[in-house]
Formats: sequence, C-alpha cells, structure tokens
Amino acid sequence: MGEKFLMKGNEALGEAAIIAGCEAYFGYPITPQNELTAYMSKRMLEEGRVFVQSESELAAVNMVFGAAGAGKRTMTSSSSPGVSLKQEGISYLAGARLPAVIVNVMRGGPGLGNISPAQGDYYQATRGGGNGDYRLIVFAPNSVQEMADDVIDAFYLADKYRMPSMVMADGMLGQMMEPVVFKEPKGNKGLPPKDWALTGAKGRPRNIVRSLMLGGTGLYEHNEVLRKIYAEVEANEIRYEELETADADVTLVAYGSASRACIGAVRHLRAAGKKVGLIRPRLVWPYPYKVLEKQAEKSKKFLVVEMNLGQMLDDVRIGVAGKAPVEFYGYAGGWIPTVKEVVDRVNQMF
Amino acid sequence: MGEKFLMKGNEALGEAAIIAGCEAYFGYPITPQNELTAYMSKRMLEEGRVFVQSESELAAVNMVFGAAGAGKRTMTSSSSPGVSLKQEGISYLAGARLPAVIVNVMRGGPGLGNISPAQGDYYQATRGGGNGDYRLIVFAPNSVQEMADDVIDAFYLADKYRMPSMVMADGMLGQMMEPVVFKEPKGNKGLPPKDWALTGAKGRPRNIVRSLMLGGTGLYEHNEVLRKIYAEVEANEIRYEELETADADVTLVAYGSASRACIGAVRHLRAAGKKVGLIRPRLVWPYPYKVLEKQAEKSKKFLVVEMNLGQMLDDVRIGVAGKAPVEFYGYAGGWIPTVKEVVDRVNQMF
Amino acid sequence: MPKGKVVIDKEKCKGCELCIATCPKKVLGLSEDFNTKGYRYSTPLHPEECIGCGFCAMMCPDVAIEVYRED
Amino acid sequence: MPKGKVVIDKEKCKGCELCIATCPKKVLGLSEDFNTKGYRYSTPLHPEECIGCGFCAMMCPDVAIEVYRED
Amino acid sequence: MKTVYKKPESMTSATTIYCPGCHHGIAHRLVAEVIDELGIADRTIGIAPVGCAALAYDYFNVDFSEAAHGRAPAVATGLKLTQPDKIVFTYQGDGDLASIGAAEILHLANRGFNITTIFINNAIYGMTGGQMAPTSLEGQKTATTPFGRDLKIHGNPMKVSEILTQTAGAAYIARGAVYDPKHVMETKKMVKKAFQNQMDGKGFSMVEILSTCPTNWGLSPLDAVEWLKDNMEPFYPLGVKKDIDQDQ
Amino acid sequence: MKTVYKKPESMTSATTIYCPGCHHGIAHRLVAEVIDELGIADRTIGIAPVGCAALAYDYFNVDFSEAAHGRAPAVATGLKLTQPDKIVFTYQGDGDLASIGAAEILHLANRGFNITTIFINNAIYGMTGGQMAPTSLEGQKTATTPFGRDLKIHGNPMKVSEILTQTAGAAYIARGAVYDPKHVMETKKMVKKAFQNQMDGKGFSMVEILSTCPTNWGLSPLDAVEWLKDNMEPFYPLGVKKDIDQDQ
Amino acid sequence: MEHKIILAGFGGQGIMVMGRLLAYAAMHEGKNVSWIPSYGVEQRGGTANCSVVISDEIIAAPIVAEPAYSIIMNRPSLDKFEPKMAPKGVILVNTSIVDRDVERKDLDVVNLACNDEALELGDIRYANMIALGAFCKKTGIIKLETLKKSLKNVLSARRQNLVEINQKALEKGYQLV
Amino acid sequence: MEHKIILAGFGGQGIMVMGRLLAYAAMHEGKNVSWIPSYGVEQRGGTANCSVVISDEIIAAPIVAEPAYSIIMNRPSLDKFEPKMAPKGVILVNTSIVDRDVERKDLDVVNLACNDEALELGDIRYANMIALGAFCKKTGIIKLETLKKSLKNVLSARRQNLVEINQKALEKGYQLV
Ligand SMILES: Cc1ncc(C[n+]2csc(CCOP(=O)(O)OP(=O)(O)O)c2C)c(N)n1
Ligand SMILES: Cc1ncc(C[n+]2csc(CCOP(=O)(O)OP(=O)(O)O)c2C)c(N)n1
Ligand code: SF4
Ligand code: SF4
Ligand code: SF4
Ligand code: SF4
Ligand code: SF4
Ligand code: SF4
Ligand SMILES: [Mg+2]
Ligand SMILES: [Mg+2]
Repeated sequence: MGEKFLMKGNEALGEAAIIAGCEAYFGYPITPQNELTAYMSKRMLEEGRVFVQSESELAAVNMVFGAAGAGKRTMTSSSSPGVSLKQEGISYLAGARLPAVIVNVMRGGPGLGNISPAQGDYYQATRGGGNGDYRLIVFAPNSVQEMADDVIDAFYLADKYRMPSMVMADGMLGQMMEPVVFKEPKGNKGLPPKDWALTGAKGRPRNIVRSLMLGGTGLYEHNEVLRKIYAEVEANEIRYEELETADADVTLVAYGSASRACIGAVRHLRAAGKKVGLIRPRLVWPYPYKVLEKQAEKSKKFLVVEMNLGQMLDDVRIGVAGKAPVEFYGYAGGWIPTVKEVVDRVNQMF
Repeated sequence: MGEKFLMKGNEALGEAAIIAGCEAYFGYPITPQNELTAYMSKRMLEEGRVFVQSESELAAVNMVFGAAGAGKRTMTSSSSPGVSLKQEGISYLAGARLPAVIVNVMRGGPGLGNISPAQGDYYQATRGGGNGDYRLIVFAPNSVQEMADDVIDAFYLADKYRMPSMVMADGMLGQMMEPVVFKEPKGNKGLPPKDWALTGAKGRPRNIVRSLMLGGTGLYEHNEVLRKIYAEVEANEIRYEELETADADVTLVAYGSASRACIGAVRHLRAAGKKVGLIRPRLVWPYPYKVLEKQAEKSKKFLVVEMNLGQMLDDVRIGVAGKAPVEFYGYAGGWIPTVKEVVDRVNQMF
Repeated sequence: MPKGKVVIDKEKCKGCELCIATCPKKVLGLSEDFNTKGYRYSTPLHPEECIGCGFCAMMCPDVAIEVYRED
Repeated sequence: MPKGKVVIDKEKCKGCELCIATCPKKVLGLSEDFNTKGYRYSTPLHPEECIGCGFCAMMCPDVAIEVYRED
Repeated sequence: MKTVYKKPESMTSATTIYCPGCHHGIAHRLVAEVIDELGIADRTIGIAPVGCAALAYDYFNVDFSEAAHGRAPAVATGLKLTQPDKIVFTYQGDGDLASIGAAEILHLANRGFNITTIFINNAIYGMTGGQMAPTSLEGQKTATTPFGRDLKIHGNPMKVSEILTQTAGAAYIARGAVYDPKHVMETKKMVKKAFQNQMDGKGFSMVEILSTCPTNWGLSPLDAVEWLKDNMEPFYPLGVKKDIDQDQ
Repeated sequence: MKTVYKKPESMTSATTIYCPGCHHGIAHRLVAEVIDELGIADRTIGIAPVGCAALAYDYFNVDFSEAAHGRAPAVATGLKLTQPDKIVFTYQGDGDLASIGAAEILHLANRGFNITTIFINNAIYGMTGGQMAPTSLEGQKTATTPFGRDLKIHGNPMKVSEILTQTAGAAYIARGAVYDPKHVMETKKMVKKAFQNQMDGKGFSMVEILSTCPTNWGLSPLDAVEWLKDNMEPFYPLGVKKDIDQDQ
Repeated sequence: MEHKIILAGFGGQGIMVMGRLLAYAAMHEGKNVSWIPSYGVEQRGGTANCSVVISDEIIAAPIVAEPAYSIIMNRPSLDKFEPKMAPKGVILVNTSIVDRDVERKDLDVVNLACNDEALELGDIRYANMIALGAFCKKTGIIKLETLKKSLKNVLSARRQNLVEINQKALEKGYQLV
Repeated sequence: MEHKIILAGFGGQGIMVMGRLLAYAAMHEGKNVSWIPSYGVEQRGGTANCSVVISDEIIAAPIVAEPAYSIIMNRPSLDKFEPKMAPKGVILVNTSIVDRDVERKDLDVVNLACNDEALELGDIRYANMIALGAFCKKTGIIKLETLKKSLKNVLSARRQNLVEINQKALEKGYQLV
C-alpha cells in the first residue's frame, strides 16, 4: 500500500494516468474537468511526456488517434458538450481498433446546460454516440479512489482488447477531494505486442492504421471481428458490487455519484428493518445483465436511481426482463440525490 | 393526388423539404447523401430561399441553430460520420427547444467505414449521441415515398413540439429511384406561433434563444419541461405498421431498408403456410413498446432484423419484457438482408 | 473650466478603481465602507473639482457612473 | 542527340495522354486496342525518335513509364 | 445640467457577473452605445459566445442567441441569411473565436457575409479559470502553462486580425483597446464602423479589442492595464488592419 | 543504358483508383521520389486525408495513418510529438484542409510544429462527386454551384497559402503545379525543401499543388491542364510565399 | 411477378440512363419499380451497373443480387455478373465489345453487336438503346411504346432533341431479335 | 458518526484552505472524509463555500445540503446558510465582518471577531485559522494537534514558511472559545 493523498478527483485521474504510463495527453479546457487538464499541463512536462492543449475537443481526440496509432498510451478528457464533439473521433478510434482512454466528467445538459454534476451521457457512453456499431469499456467510479483505480484499469483493458475505454465521472467526483492511494499498475503484463503501431517501417513491412474498408466485404468482416471482441469483453469483464442484495425485497440500481446516496439509503433502511439492497455496476459497458436477471428472481421490485431522466433504466429493464416491476427515480440538470430523498422514495415502494 | 415522379430518395427528401416550406438548408457533402445537397443547391436558389454549403457539418448544424432561432423552417443532412460531428449541435437544438429537421442517410461504420447502406446509427438517433437528456422524433422510412412523406411530417412535428426531428434513412434509400407522389403539407395549421423567435425586438420585449441555464434550479426545471414534452410525444405520436401479426407465431421486427426484405419474407413464408408477421416501427422514437408488449402475449418468438450488430434489439427486449424469446439477425458494414436470407433465418425458428 | 457632476451607483460599483485612476482632477476615491456585494466603492471625494469630462464613465465597466455638466 | 528508350506498362496506363502531349519528339501515341481495364494506352509510335529526356515519365500520374538513355 | 454620460438604452440594468475591472464590461457598453446611436436596437440580433460573455444576453436589450463554443459565426450566418434586413453581430472571446472556432470565423470572413464581429482578446480563457488561449503571450503563465508559455512546446501566439486580413471577404478589420478614454473613443469609432458597414452591405467587419482579465492574470484591475500596455500592445499593434474603403 | 526514370522505391506497385490524368498521381510520385532521395522511407509516417487520396496508404511504401476528414494535422501532431525522430507528413485535399479542417491546419501552422503538409488544391471536392470547394473559382460550375459560383451567395475562393503565411509558426509555404515537366521539377524542389525542413527541425512547411480533377471538371485530362493554366494559376499565383531561410 | 434486372458496362455507355428509362416505363405501366446504381469508389474506371426491379407487389430488395435478366455492355461486366445470374436467366451481351462467349449453359443468351448497330444510326452512343430495344422484345417485360414515350423523362432539357433518334435506336434493337 | 460542515465567506478569505485543512486532519485521524467546493459562475464576486464531511463510514453525500456545523466568514454567507442549518447546529460567525446576529434560536452560536484577532497576529489573512481553531475546540470533531500537523499539506511549497504563524493562529482561536 502506498501513501494516502487527499486529492481532487480530477487530479487523481491525472496522477493515475501518469502512473499508468500515459505518454501523451491532449485536452481542451471545460468545467468541471479543468483541474485534470491543468494537472497534466504540469505533470506531463515534468515527466518529459507529451502534453498539448489542443485547439478544440475535435483536435484533441484526433491527436489521441495519432498518438494511439504510434502505439503510445494516450488519453483525452472533457465534459459533456466537449465529449459530444469527440464522437466522430471516438468512432474512428473504435473502427481503427486503437486503444485510448477518454474521460468524461459529466455536467448538466442538454446543450450548454450548466456545470453541475449529472449523468446525462450514459447513453452516449454505453451505446456509442458516434456512428456505427462500436462499444467503449465504460467505467463508472463513485469515489476519488475508484477514479484513480479505474484510469489504471482503463489503460490496461484498452490495450488488452485494442479498443478505446472511457472513465465516466461527473462534476461532483471531479471537484471533490477524498483520500486516495494509488495502486501499482500491471504495466504491460499479459498484453499483446503493439506490432501494428506506426513507428516507421524499418525492418518490417509497412503498417497502416485505418477504419476505412472500402469495397468487397472488408467492413462486414471487420465488424464481425468487432462483434467477437465485444462478446469477449462481455464474457470476461463484468464488474459490479452488491450490497445487501441476498434477501432484498427492493433492489436499487445505481452507479457513480448517484450510488453514494443509495449506499446511504440502504444503510438507513436496513437499520429501519427494511429489506433493501443495491446493485452497483462498476462497468456500465459491458453491463451485468445476468446479475440483474438473477436478482429479479428474488427481488420484488427494482428502483433505478440516476442523475438524469432515465437512461440506465433501459439496461435494467433488459436485465430484469419483465420479472419484476422497475421504477425510476431521477432528475436532470443538477440534481444530486440525498440519502433522505432516496429513503423517502424507497419507502413509497413498501 | 399529385403527379407521380420517379426520383432518387435523396432528391425526394429535398423536394419534400421544399414543399414543406423549408426556408434554409445547410449542408456539407458526404456520400451517400450528396444528391440531396446538390438538389438543394439548385432548388433553394430557384425558390429564392437560403442554401449554404457550410465549411463542415459542425458549421451546418450551427447555421441551422441560427436559422431555427430566427423562426424559420430549416434542415441539414449528412451521413453517419458527419452526423456524429453534429451531435453537440443537435444537443444544443434540443436544449434550446428549436425545431429543425436533420437527415441521416446512414452508411457503414464505425469510423470512416464505407459508403454502403447500414443502420448503425440507431442508438445515436434514438438515444441522443449528444450530451444530456434529450430526444429527437426519429422517422424510419423504408421507401422513397415514405422519405418524402416523412420529411413533411418531420417539419410539422418539429414545430408542433418545438424540438428537432430526424429522418433516418440509409444509403440504399438515398440512392434508389422509386415512384413518389408528394403530399400536401399541413402548413402551419394547428401549430403554436413562434413568438420566441429572434426577429428583432421591435414592439416587444427582447427574445433569447439558449440552452444555458446557470445557477439555481433553472436547468432542473428546464429538464422537467423536456420530460413533459417527451412524454406527450410518446403519448401522441406512436407510428408503426403491422403485417400479418394477428396469428403470428414468429414476429419479425424491422425498420427502414431491412424491413423490405422482411416484408418479402413474410409474404414468402405465409405462402408456405408459416405463421409469420412483421411489426415495422415508422417512428423509432417514440417507440411502440406497448405494441410489442401486446404482441408478446400472442407471438411465441421474435426476430429483430437490422443492418447492424443489434441496436433496436434493446427496444424490442424492453417492449417484449421477457414474455417471449427475442432473437437477432443482423450484420454491419454493408449487409442488406435478402428475402431468402430472412426466410432461411426464420425457418430456423420453427 | 466647466462645472461637472458625477453620480455613482454604489451598488453597481465593484471597486475596480479604473475611474479613479483616469480622473484628471482626482475627484474620485474608494469608500471606507462596503456595499452589499462586499466591495469598497468609488465615490466623489472632491466633487467640487469635477469638470464633467466623462472620462470616469467611459472607463467604468459596470456602467455605474452618470456624468452631468453645466451647459 | 542522345538515344533514349521508353518502356510503358500498358496495364498501368489509363490513356490520359499527358505523356503524349509532353513528349518533345512526338514519340508517343494512343494504342488502337484496349488494355484489360478498357483503356486505350500510350505506346511509343516512333521509338527511334526518343531522346530519353524523361519528360513523359515525369508527367505520368500512374508511374507507367520507365525511361532509359545511352550513357 | 446637460447629461454627459448615461447608461445606453440598449443595455439592461442587470449587474454583470464580470469581475471588477474586467474590460468585457467596457466592450459591452461600447457596443450598446453604437447600437443606440445607429438606432438599430429593434432590428439587432446579438450572438453570445461560450466564455465569460456567455450571459451577454442578460445585459443587452436586444434579441440574442446563444451559440455553441466557437460556432457564433455559423449561428450568425443562419440568422442573417434568413433575415438580411436584421443587424447580426457576434461577440466572442479569444478561446471561442481563435481556438475552437477558428474554422468558422475564417470561413465567415472569407465568404464575406455581411456580419459584424466583436472579438475580445484577453490572452486567456477567462470563463474556465485562466488557461492558455491561442493569443497568450510567450512566457505567460496560465493554468495550462504553469512554467510559462514555451513556444517550442505550446506553439506561437496567434495574430488573428493579421491572418483575417488575408481573406477576400473581410471588409474591415481593426484592433483597438479600452484601457484609457482615448482608446475607448478610438475603439468605439471602430465598432461603429463595423456596424455601419453591415448596414451598408459592405461585408464582414471585425473589431478586435485587447482586454484585461484581472482575475486570471492575477493582477489588480489597474496593474492589469499596465500589463496589457507593456506586453499585449507591442505584440498586437493597434490600428485598422484592413479597410476596403481605404484600400480602394 | 542508364535509367532515367523508374518507379520510386517508396511507391507500391498498386494501380491507383485515380481517374485518368488526375494530378494526384503525379503529386504522389513526387513525394515518393523525395522520400527516396532523402533516404527516410523507414522512418516516415504519412497521413491520408478523407478525399480521393483516402487510400494513399495503398500506394506508399511507408507507414500510414488514416485521419478523419480535415483532422490530418491533429493526427500528425499525435504521431510526431510522441516520436520526434520520425518524419510525419499530411497529404490533404482542398475540402479536407481548407474547409472542414481549416482550424486544424491553421493551428498546426501557427504552433509551428515540425510537420510537413502536401496540399492538393484542385478547386473541387473530387471524392464526393464534384461539389464546390473553398478554393473553387468565381463562376465555376460544380455539383453544388449549378449556376456557377456566385461570390455574393457562395462567398469568395480562399487563398490558403497566403493566409498561412501570416502564421508565426510556418517556416515554408510554397505553391507549385505539376502540369508540365518544368513545373514538376520546380514543385519537386518545393516538396523536398518541405521535408528537409522537418529533418532540420525548422517548423511547419507546406506545399500547395494546383491540380486537375478532369472527372469533376468535366474535361479531358489535357483540357483540364489548360483550364488550370487559364483559370487557377492567375488566381493562385505560383511561387514560394514564405521561407524563413530567405526572409531572414 | 417480380423481374430482377442488372444493367452493366463502362461508365460512358449510358448504363444509368438505360436503367432509368426502363424504370420510368415500368412506372408508366403502373408497376412497382425501383432503380438503384451501384455507387462507390469502385466506379472509377471500373464497371458501372444498376439494378432495376419491376414488380406487381412491394419490392422487397431493390439491390439485385441474383438477376434473372441482364444487359451486359462490356467484358468486365460479363466476368462479374455471369456467375451471379439466376438459373436460366436471360443475358443480353454486347458482342461489339465483349470478346468472349457466355460460358454458362443454362442461360438464355442474346448476342448483339450493339455498338456496330448504333454506328449505323450515326453514333455508338445509341448502343444502349439498341440493347434495351432488343431486351424489350426478348423479355416482354415492358412495351416498346412505353419505352419510347418515356424517353422524354430521362433525357435532360437540353437533350430533348435526341428523343427521336433514341426512339429509332429502340425500334432498331427491337427489330433485331 | 458523520459530521457535515459548511465553510463559507468571500473569495479571498481562505475558505478553501480552511476546508482542505480540516479534511486533511480528518484523514490523518483515520476518518473517511470528503471536501467539495461549490463551483460555478456564482463564484465571481459572490460567496465561496465548501462542504466537508467527516465520517466513520463511507460518505453518502459529499455535498452538504443541511449542515450540522458551519463557519460563516461574511454576511452573504450567513444569509445563505443560516436557514439551511440542521436543527441545533453549531454556527461560528466572524463578527468582524458579519453585521447582524444569528436569528434562529435553536442554533448553537459562536461569535468571534476573527479578523480583529488575526490582526493582532499581524495580518487579517489568519482570520480563517482563528476561526478553525475555535471551531476545533467548540466541536471536538478534530484534534488541534492534527490540524497543526496537517498545515504543511495544504500550504504550497512557497508558503511553508507560514506554517508556524498559522499554527499560532489555530492555537489562538482554540484558546478563544
Ligand atoms: C465545446 C466546449 N468546449 C469547452 C467549453 C468550456 N469553455 C467555456 S468558456 C471557454 C473559453 C473561454 O475563453 P474565451 O473565449 O477567451 O472567453 P473569455 O472567458 O476569456 O472572455 C471554454 C473552453 C465549452 N463550454 N464547450
Ligand atoms: C466528416 C465527413 N464529412 C464529409 C465526408 C465526405 N467527404 C469525403 S471526401 C470529401 C471531400 C474531398 O474533397 P477534397 O478534400 O478536395 O479532396 P479531393 O477528393 O478533391 O482530392 C468529403 C466532403 C466525410 N467522409 N467525412
Ligand atoms: S467627469 Fe471627469 S472630472 Fe468629473 S469625476 Fe469623472 S473623470 Fe473626474
Ligand atoms: S470604474 Fe465603475 S466599477 Fe470601477 S470603481 Fe469606478 S464606478 Fe466602480
Ligand atoms: S523520354 Fe522524352 S523523348 Fe522519350 S518518349 Fe519520353 S518524353 Fe518523348
Ligand atoms: S501519362 Fe501515363 S497513364 Fe497517361 S497516357 Fe501516358 S502512360 Fe498512360
Ligand atoms: S474571469 Fe477574466 S474575462 Fe472573465 S469576467 Fe473575470 S476578469 Fe473578465
Ligand atoms: S475525382 Fe478528380 S481528384 Fe478524384 S481521382 Fe478523379 S480526377 Fe482525381
Ligand atoms: Mg479570453
Ligand atoms: Mg479537392
């Protein structure tokens, strides 16, 4: 165990990226993730690595495309509207099978919205806001510690499956300070070599990085490769936490910031003798559908709590598959559930 | 009934927009929707209306923001990667509650992909590839005739609910010629006045068009307004077609180009005595969940057919809610189902 | 020298001192006390010196100043 | 005048005639027949006139031409 | 007594969110004064940027649209082309105009559409807390150049007005400042010309205004003025850079 | 007999998809010849645009990356900064570079990062079937200017090289053509200089090449050359526009 | 009845116009009809082709994968589409340009030197109409009269003066089978 | 036990540092802790405030809506947070600047002229530490020693020379209650 630091989530994301061996960071300022860009502007230079404040989010994600194509660990970060601008680039990364880490510190939407914490980009993150069939491995941390851990894993899994991954946080997590201990990264242990990288064709046939597959059945076959990889990720990488689910009559489902109030609520309601549990997906893609399916066999009701108008709700419905009613509790544009609110809402279900 | 024309889908989209009173079109070339931009470059000038070939898709959608803000009927069009670039702008349109029509003539993805027909942007269209909680009214035509009809309705519904709408076609529909008869548009009958438009503050207090809601509970309340409108649209505007569903053992679900082979397959299979039907959503948002739910009470199995790796599949699963198994048949990157393929696949289900 | 009059809306003032620095007659200075937003505000310490040139108003980012001059 | 030799890969040629127009010695012309891609291709009609200046190759967008010259 | 100065009609009475001494406020005032003097308030439409001036619509008494970060020129194009009789202007910061919106302003200027732009160059991203802008100066310490802007690492400061003079469609490009009454008056003339040009159908006109950001420069408003004079003005010389009326 | 001309090593033997007489092929060849002559094939990384040259990687025997439409400068930045010892070049059309990618090229040039750009100006969008480009000329009929480019409606043609000379970071900006052997030779020198500059760490270098698109201009390859000489060249004068080696 | 047709040749041979004419005529005869070009990069220099489907019912698949009918105007098109033809399909081959025979024995082959016949009318550009006229006679899918009447719909305003000569070409092709 | 604390005042009053110090000290005492600023446009000129939560368990809500404790350094903050305080909460008010009394009767009020006390130490900038020292004594949430030890964590490298004087301010505040 290393030293314990008290750090802002945004800064912890940055330091974790440094520890994970991020060699190039490209970003553009936007609240509430500015501390991350600022942190990298200092630390990357100190470490002799690449930092560029790009002219836009579009440029940033395409710089990432370049650095990832060079076989480097690379990252970009933004907040909601900025991440919208990256959608084409993210689709390209997925299409060209380039590993990279994208951070979204979500804020209120739609449009310019505001800078309060929100979870309105769940659809975008889990279903691909860009064109075509592709997926990101999407981490949904709920604490500064998890933000640090997830960045390290995000780099690793991106390399493992040769696909982009995302850490989906929100303004609350980005802005708050909590204690954090940085874990030892796995390095390149168990990772495939990046023999596809563009490093100059010295002593080998030339490499090409691309998502364009014109003519014939190239793109069709490429999509079958993607389908296979995504199935593999779904088979291997389901991550979630359960809290008091074994005998729960009501099962809460929540991720990220919203899940913290739910943890408090479960504690509170259990103390009051109510059988309430929580399923908290740690990755929201791949999604723990089977866990929900199993839970639906015992739990009488589900309540999805999100800081949006109901997005993960779709996934819970798919997982529960009609075996129990699924209710929703959520608001968008700056609402952060309190323990009391969740408790009150759950109490209506008994 | 008007004259019957033989027209390319892309051109029919354009002519229908002219008929619907589109006052300003902003576009950027991309295959396979180029004929639409070209058509507008000629016809809009002939009609004395506004045509701009913008410097990019980003610029196009933000020009639409301007023209919509002026209270004009306005449209932009593109194909998959270009529509990805519009995601921020679309989110802004939704946030600022501006009516506008966006056309996506989808091609193969992810990334640059290819220019073959595909349906890989279903998620993006129905769940908002941009940031925040917002929806588009999404039309899914399967013929040149429907493309023409849908554009006219898309303008009308956009104005009715003060939100952007989308016509989601694909390369096959855009490129093919079929007979088309242009229907009479409803004009502004039954539509609310655009008293919010930016026309100069002569004789009235100034108007402001925006999605930014800083401070206090403004954005929260704004999202509640959106939630209400979306619920209204969901209550009023469900559109779908059913084919031989009454006694179907197997129900196909498909939209757009993929649905044409399914229609052929239903015909073929019925001729062979197999009880097969088809549900074809004409709008994919709002989605006819209840129709599927009802059908799941009688149909033994469902098969979703899409030219992607399974996207509407989520919606069918939500609608069917575990009452019957839902299978999937689809490939991405240029695959267009043939009648024979669908027939063979359905036969495996008996 | 014409005679001028400067009127400052103390609640609009943010105490930036741009007006103070620009006044050719050193008419203005910061108040001792705070306005409700917590700023020390600009105020005419020597109103009699004012020539109504309007420079202070020209420099005020918060449109807190009105200037009048004898015809 | 030095003596040159021009070699044209008829399958690479797309018959654009840029080489033909540029040849100072009018060595080249279009073939009567088509290559497998359906193009009439450039061919030395007067090979003996070639001075090996390389202009034709310089203009060929399809790198279909090789040029040699006597030392 | 006759009134020498009063709040322009085209401004609301709202108190701005700008920091004490921020030149945004002066720039706003000049625009409002010009709108008043030209008598166009009831047919003017402004476009607010994403930046400290994002709430500009709270301060101007004319119709206003928001624009996504950098896209004000595109929004202006949509508004103006559909209503050629209206006066449309964008108001943009250096991050908005020179960084993320570089393509849009370049194309608007090159097309030469009849639109007016007020460009606030404060050599920093004010709104987001003081990051480097394309216009930040060599050596300037910002939130994202903690060791100072190093041209090798962070690239060169961008002279937007000089670049835009090379576009065919720009009718008028000028750079002013508002750090003293003399410059306020000169700059106001520029702003007026930029609006008058639009009324006369002359094409794209832009006034760049060198401005302070005391907060993110970490200086008092008065020290910020000195810093501007000592550092920005030498690198970004004031004056009219292009004027088709003069050049012809 | 000695070899006067042979396919450069840095080109593959694949037949291009380009139309007969398209100048893309000549431009490719020049770049490949320069790479050969500088002996940098095994450390060069090219970036293909979205445009007719989207498949450039099929024709060059060096490492290659695709880039999203217009974003080649950004992709180049990612590749170059992480591997400063590599030679990175973008190859972009006028739609790619001057239209959708205007912000990226402007910022790359202004930063002055050590990257080389080959800019194919054929006054049209080739790949998508002949729409107006920012560089299309007044009166030019294209798929999206069916009545000819009207400056009032469609805006002015853009002189990209002239604009980029105003950036601080551009070390070398030149405009060549390849319509006859003389210009091919001259333009090759420009291309060589643009690559040599990168090897010498001098900063951003770009060569604009006026090129034909016989297909979308609706002309034979030879008529297209004449059209280029008669129409494009007068508006886009050839020559070195900026060279820090000369200017100093 | 549903007829699935492929028309294929070089870019300049008027393949698309031929397809559109067929489609227009079918529409005028009250049929469901679809026309779709193959589009894409491969078009440059390669073969151009389009699918036409004529049907009494809604057309399920506008892109013809297995044509029952085809008009083949050059050699690469023959190479490409001969293997794809439906069993016993009708294939019309422009022998003026195509330098090999159809190999499949099950196909119903019409060999016609379209270019040569067109040249007799003054220009090889009418080869497409020669072919279509012959196709019309051979298959009976559409009436010659309708084809002739529909010509005005597919020729641009500037080319309306060519209606008559094209009608002649159609007739000539019709006669040749 | 979970302690929900709001610290509030003007921008320049060192509110954030005060919060971070409290959080650090709590961390050093082995507690779960969170610190979060209110961020946004309203910061400019308005009040700056941050939430600190110190708990033995996982912290469910880092943003404090209903503080049980607060340190109020200026008048607008009192106006804003007094109504939000939990019943019977502890509220420490900097009477050097705040020109009204706390109105709620249920609250446990500590009035302290922090600026004046700080001035005695040489600079009103130490007012925040005076307040925090007093808060420490009053609430017992954290040990004075831990606060003092944690100072080096929140002062930047350049400011480490100010550790001692700040420790003095903490002590002084501690003594004043
Ligand atoms: C797409 C997008 N990217 C980033 C931001 C965050 N952002 C808001 S304002 C701003 C920059 C403001 O700087 P400038 O344009 O110079 O205006 P100033 O505040 O200095 O007046 C940025 C990057 C955003 N809102 N949207
Ligand atoms: C985001 C996006 N927008 C549009 C396109 C479509 N597109 C492909 S190439 C091209 C323009 C090509 O023109 P140019 O850059 O001049 O290259 P050329 O083909 O003339 O060499 C366009 C608009 C695309 N692929 N991606
Ligand atoms: S009007 Fe002139 S003299 Fe009077 S206070 Fe203002 S600046 Fe000073
Ligand atoms: S310039 Fe205005 S805001 Fe600044 S001190 Fe003077 S009156 Fe106050
Ligand atoms: S080498 Fe010179 S002379 Fe010989 S064919 Fe080529 S151009 Fe003509
Ligand atoms: S230049 Fe090349 S492609 Fe063109 S005709 Fe000559 S050999 Fe053929
Ligand atoms: S941050 Fe800077 S630009 Fe923004 S209001 Fe404050 S001083 Fe002005
Ligand atoms: S379309 Fe034009 S640019 Fe593209 S390959 Fe053909 S001639 Fe060249
Ligand atoms: Mg700025
Ligand atoms: Mg081009």
